[in-house]
Amino acid sequence: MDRFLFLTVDGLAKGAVYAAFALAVVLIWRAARIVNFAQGAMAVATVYAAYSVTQATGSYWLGFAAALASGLVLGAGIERVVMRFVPHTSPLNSVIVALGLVLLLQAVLGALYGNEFRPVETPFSRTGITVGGVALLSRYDLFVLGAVLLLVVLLALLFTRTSTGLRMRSAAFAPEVSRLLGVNVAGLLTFGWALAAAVGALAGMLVVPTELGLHPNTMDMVFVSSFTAAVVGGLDSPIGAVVGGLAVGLVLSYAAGYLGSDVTPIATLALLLAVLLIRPGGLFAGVRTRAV
Amino acid sequence: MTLLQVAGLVVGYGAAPVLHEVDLTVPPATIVTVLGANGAGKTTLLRTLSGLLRPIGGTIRFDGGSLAGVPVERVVRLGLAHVPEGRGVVAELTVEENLRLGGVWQADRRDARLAQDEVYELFPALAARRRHAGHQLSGGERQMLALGRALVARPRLLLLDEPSLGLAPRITAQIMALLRRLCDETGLAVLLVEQNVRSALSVADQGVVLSLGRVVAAADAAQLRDDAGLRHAYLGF
Amino acid sequence: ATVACSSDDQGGGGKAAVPGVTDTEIVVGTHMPLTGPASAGYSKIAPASKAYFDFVNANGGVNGRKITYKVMDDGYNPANTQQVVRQLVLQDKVFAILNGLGTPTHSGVLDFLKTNRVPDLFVASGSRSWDQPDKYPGTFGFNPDYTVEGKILANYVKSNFAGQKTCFLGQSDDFGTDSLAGVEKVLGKDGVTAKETYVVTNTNVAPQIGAFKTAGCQVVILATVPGFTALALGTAARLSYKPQFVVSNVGGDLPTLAKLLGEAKGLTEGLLGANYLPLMFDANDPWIQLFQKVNKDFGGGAEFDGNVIYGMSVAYLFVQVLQAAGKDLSRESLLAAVEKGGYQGPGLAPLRYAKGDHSGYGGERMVKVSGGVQQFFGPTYETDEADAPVKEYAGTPATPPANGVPTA
Amino acid sequence: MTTLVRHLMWTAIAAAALLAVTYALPPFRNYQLATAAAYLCATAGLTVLVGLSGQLSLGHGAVMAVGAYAVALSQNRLADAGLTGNGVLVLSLALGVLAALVGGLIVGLAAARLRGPYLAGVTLAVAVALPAVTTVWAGVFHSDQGLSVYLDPPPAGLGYDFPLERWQSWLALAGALLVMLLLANLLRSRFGRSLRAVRDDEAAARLAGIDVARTQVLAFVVSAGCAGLGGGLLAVLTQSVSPGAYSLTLSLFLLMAVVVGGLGRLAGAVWGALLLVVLPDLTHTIVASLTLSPAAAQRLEGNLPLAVFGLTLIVVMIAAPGGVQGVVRRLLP
Amino acid sequence: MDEDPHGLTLDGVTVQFGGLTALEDVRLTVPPGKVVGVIGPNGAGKTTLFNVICGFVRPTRGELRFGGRTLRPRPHRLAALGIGRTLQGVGLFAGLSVVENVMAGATHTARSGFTSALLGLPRSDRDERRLRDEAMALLTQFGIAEHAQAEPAALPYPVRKKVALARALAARPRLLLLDEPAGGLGAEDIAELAELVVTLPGRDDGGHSVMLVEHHMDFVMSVCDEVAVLDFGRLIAVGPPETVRDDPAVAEAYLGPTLEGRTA
Ligand SMILES: Nc1ncnc2c1ncn2[C@@H]1O[C@H](COP(=O)(O)OP(=O)(O)OP(=O)(O)O)[C@@H](O)[C@H]1O
Ligand SMILES: Nc1ncnc2c1ncn2[C@@H]1O[C@H](COP(=O)(O)OP(=O)(O)OP(=O)(O)O)[C@@H](O)[C@H]1O
Ligand SMILES: [Mg+2]
Ligand SMILES: [Mg+2]
Repeated sequence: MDRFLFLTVDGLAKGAVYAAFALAVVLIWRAARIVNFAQGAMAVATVYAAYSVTQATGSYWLGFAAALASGLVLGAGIERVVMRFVPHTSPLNSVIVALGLVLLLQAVLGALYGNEFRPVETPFSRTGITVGGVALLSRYDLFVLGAVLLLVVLLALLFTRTSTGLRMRSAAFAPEVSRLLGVNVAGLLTFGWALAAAVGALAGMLVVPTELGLHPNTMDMVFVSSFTAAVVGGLDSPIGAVVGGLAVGLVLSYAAGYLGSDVTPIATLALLLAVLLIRPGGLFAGVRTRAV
Repeated sequence: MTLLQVAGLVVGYGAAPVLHEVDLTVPPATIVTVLGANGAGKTTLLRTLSGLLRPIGGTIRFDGGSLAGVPVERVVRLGLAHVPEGRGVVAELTVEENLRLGGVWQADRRDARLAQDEVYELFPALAARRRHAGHQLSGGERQMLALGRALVARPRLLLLDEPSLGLAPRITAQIMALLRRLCDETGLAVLLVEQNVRSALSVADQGVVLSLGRVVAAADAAQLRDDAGLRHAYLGF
Repeated sequence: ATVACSSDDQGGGGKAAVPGVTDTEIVVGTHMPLTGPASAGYSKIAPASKAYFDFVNANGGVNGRKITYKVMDDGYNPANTQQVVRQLVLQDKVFAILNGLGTPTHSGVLDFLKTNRVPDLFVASGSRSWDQPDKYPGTFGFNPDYTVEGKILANYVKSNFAGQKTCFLGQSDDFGTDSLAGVEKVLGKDGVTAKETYVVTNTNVAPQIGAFKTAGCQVVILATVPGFTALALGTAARLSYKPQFVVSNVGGDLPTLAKLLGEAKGLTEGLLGANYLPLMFDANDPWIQLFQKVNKDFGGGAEFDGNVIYGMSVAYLFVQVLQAAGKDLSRESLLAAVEKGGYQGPGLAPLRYAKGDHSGYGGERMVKVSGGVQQFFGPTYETDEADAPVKEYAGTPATPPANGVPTA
Repeated sequence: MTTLVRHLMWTAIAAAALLAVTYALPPFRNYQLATAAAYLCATAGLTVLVGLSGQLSLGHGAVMAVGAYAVALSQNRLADAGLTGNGVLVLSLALGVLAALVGGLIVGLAAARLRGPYLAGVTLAVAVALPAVTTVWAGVFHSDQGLSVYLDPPPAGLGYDFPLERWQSWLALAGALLVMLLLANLLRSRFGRSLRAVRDDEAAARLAGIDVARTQVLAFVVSAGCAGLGGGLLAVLTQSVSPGAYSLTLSLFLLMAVVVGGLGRLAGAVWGALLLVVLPDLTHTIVASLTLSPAAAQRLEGNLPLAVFGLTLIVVMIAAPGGVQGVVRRLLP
Repeated sequence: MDEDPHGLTLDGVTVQFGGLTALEDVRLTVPPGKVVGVIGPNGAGKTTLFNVICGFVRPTRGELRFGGRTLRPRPHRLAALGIGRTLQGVGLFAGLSVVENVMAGATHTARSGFTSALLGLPRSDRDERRLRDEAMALLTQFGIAEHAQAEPAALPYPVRKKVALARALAARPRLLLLDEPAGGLGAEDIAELAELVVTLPGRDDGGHSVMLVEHHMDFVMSVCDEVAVLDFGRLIAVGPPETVRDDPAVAEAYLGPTLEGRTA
């Protein structure tokens, strides 16, 4: 029973960081209707920025701010300089460009910082608070959970309560009609990318300390898990991203704990299939579109 | 006095122009209907006016200022609303959200809300489906929504591309009557593109006939309606 | 080299041309992960070897020939390895492949290299696959194999932590399995209380470490790469669990771990491990002094750590072998030179090369971290991957030649 | 002239030309040609799936692996049983295709219910799960290290110094030509039309009497069969299989190849397969020709070719969204 | 209304979407060789009615019979059962040429299997040739043969509508469902379409009964043998066009006072 409790808590803690990154995936999907495969690499770039700032100033929080700021700049820059010019003849075009960006970003980071791990600090202790002999969540885990919670609330508010959220969604779904209605589609797209990259930066700051260390490829597997999480949740839903993230975290933890670590990728696949075969649009899918 | 003045407008998709030297004026509080066969260039005209297409030549002046180079999203702020062909409802958003979108650029939130309520009054079918997604609506319901959404913007000039498409005769008649009323009461001007010639002419003040991208006739609507010769020559009935 | 082939001759003298060898140059190639997830740390090895070769070249080369080292990035992807090794052999006509890195990557090219009779020296991995003289006569290992190491680590645990519950965490490939095999040879099947594995794609080892804690393990032997060593140490700390960790040399380089752990580098205090090459903390070690000088002059001043030492040690051995092969260099003479054995260089343990033995180092010495410094202690041990006992090795380490370049 | 005769004629012409090419090329280039041919099987299949049926697969590398492992297991088992020779090789390749077909069927059945990114998610998970399968059943697949593949030397009739690489490229080219022939036939038939119809408008396709789910599954199966053959051939070329060689990266590269080659046309798949082989080689050569200081070389080695590769992808997609084939068609009258 | 064994019969069909009743207890028969028009206000359930017949929507209650047998429609089986349909809007395959679009409509009549297609056997070739010939014949009949190789997107709207109709006819349906066939067409094109539709029941390739939804009253009046009126999902009138038009309930619900006043 202790073991179950332990695995559950640990799975939730790990799931929270997947959720954080899944939120960034959802955000860009809602803002631009693309799955941004470069999101992981972009997040890594911002964490490197934070690393440099923290190295120079000695302050974690300055680095944290730098990550968010560089996320905004990087996201906006990529939209302005690259994505804007990708022709919309097929949704695959942007997927391929994003993959190209992954290679480019990782190469640049590798050249700048070297292809080796760099340590990243955590602002709070990662030592679990022990209750009855079982190490439960650490302060850092609570920080992550809190940040994810705050983020999902803010995003939900943005999308449901503000007109910017409404404009972002309509711009993503129907760019031309939105422009006719006075929506600055190009501006919102830039904003969406900037915001998503900033959320990705935040997620990166939360995720990287739980990984092996900072490396140009650190987020590769995190992206896969988080994308899975976002898909499980239903790509359109911030709440779904969080639920999906926690579900993926739990499944990985249980599988590793009870079945062996080898099985974890298969368990993820099983989770994905189990959810999607019952709900092809994810757990929090919207209504199925009327076909005719 | 004119609200919209188009002179020598030339528009094309590739090299060959689709519209040739089109001249057109729309005074305030007037309904001008643009008629013409399929492919005459009616939609092209409206898309150019709202800035979706860039003209090759000619001028467009709205309310005294030139529209050249004004981005699409700013045109609506000048008071020109375009209901595009094929409904243009954002299928993934709810009816309510679609309507909110109509007034999203307005600073005056209260007035935008008021305008929404007016639309629900105009189209009770929409009021019953506030929370339904756009794609759940029937074809005609979408048409009503698109029109209603444009009205929320409280435009001074309304560009309508075949509003009667897919609408029941009764609704069509209602809409035409509504346009007339808005014109008379609020000074709204309408540029109405229609295939449904009869109902268009029944409310319009003036008619313009396009053929292969050229204006071949421009006259009072009553004249087009009543002059069998003109009708046969340009409208085929 | 038969007379019939003499039409292919490039140089005079009536002897057959040797691929990659001219009177002034020897071209050697390697495949390494320079990019991609596995590149961390490893990407420094080949540049270090290259720096040492440049140093040798600056000193006149080997028998008047300069060494050109072609490094190809395979991103640790076996398919890429296939491509780049073929390019090296078929297109660039290298003389030999040196220090190709990785078990899965290098396994794939063994047959190809054999068919083309390309010497395949000092593979950078502790797999036992490289020691198959009958099947792969041209392939030689370098690292002590994982089983040898497992035995040595377990031997230490057996004599110093008698009666304590010992557990094992290994990578889920032959690094882990071979190492575990070595450990179990010494401790017995029941001597290991809990065995867990990890996969490199899943960076959460809390379930495994949690299981050790629950099982009450007091000693944990790690067959892990540096990232996962750090992760294991960090995770245990998070769980307020403090076993004695004993780690493979693959994942036990202190500078690397300290960088990975950052603030938490204190966790390495007391960490036990084993190694067979000099440690950078021995500032007085003449090898370290030599390598640091080479690194400064020819390596662009790369950050000095175990990977640099490793790369240079391999290069040193290769130069030794070239010298031994003599002026009349051919692939056959090179292989014969390796098999002749008896090389002494920076390594502490014996290099086992002989006619029927293509394995590399046959032993290790225990190391311990204390006061933020990793240092050797106790005797050097040697053993084999079979059932030979772990025994002390009496040999003393060599000192480098005065000018840093070995002679025949 | 029937489709078959016409396509056979084209195949024969291509085969003759390629045969001449294999004699002209040095061994390494032959090996590259062979690799491109093996990739072509997979990219052609992927083009049918992504370009024509409109379903996205991020897991085609894994499908190739299924074919590759089946070929490896079969070759090795049969060789252990004393059965060798080219007939056996053909049998093994057929088994590889069969295994991939079954795999494609399973994924396809799930895929027929899924759209867009959801399908992408599942195929991505398949790609990631593959290495796990090889470790969980390590007894058969030998985890990360993989299996080596038994391959007979070139037939004695070709002469004793016949280069192995040329023989390998014959094998791979034969496979690729077969795939191209069959797919060309298929695309000209009503199946090709149904695929495109389903891609363009599902509701209208159903009303036209096309079983959408069945068509989508069929596309998966066909494309998996091709990928399986490609994987099998790759196993024969490299004489080894391991999960690392069929990683997610390969799956993504295959997708890049078909899009950059020109989506939806078999010719695009040819460009794609060539690009997969030539582009890394080219970027490496360009970078290798630069002389760098040791410090710069430290940093840039490996990274610079990667950057050039990434940049090429971005530029091509922005400048020529129709891919290479799109450009070719524009240039040719 | 008596039931003809060869027609289509809807028996008490009810459809609910959540709380919304889109169709309520609809009973209707489409006899063979007749053109039946369905009219009604927007959102009355006309498209839904078609969707039920096509199997896109499962009725909450009620059943369908076609050719004397109970019909449990699934969209892709429909063509084989002898029912064709055009979509509100156009719904052509953008990536197929015009002739391929029409050929796609007759997919189910192909006899050659997958293997012969894969091998490119003459069987498959023959099938293709037959489909192509039939498609070309239809295009010729509709006077749009010159556009056969064009991509639909480049064509004028009326031509696209004709292609859609040709595609539906290519399957040789016994019953043809047309959803707003005249929508978006100009007066001349509507007149042409009307001429075409009235000939459908008597066509030499077997003849079709037609069920159509349309808001263009002149068109409905001129082509339909019978008109059914839906309002709020309920059938409020069925009968010959003139009777229905003069029904005050219909005028109230559908035609509206102004228009009715003008056309009368
Ligand atoms: N995107 C486009 N690219 C190229 N040509 C176009 C495009 N859109 C329209 N055209 C052509 O421009 C001409 C005018 O089209 P337009 O849509 O303006 O006509 P319309 O009068 O609105 O017709 P309809 O009554 O069918 O809506 C037509 O010949 C059409 O083929
Ligand atoms: N999938 C659905 N989910 C929810 N409501 C739906 C759905 N499909 C249709 N409806 C509702 O059912 C009613 C009938 O729709 P239907 O499309 O059948 O109308 P229609 O008679 O074809 O109207 P129109 O003439 O405007 O096309 C409408 O109010 C519509 O909003
Ligand atoms: Mg139009
Ligand atoms: Mg309808």
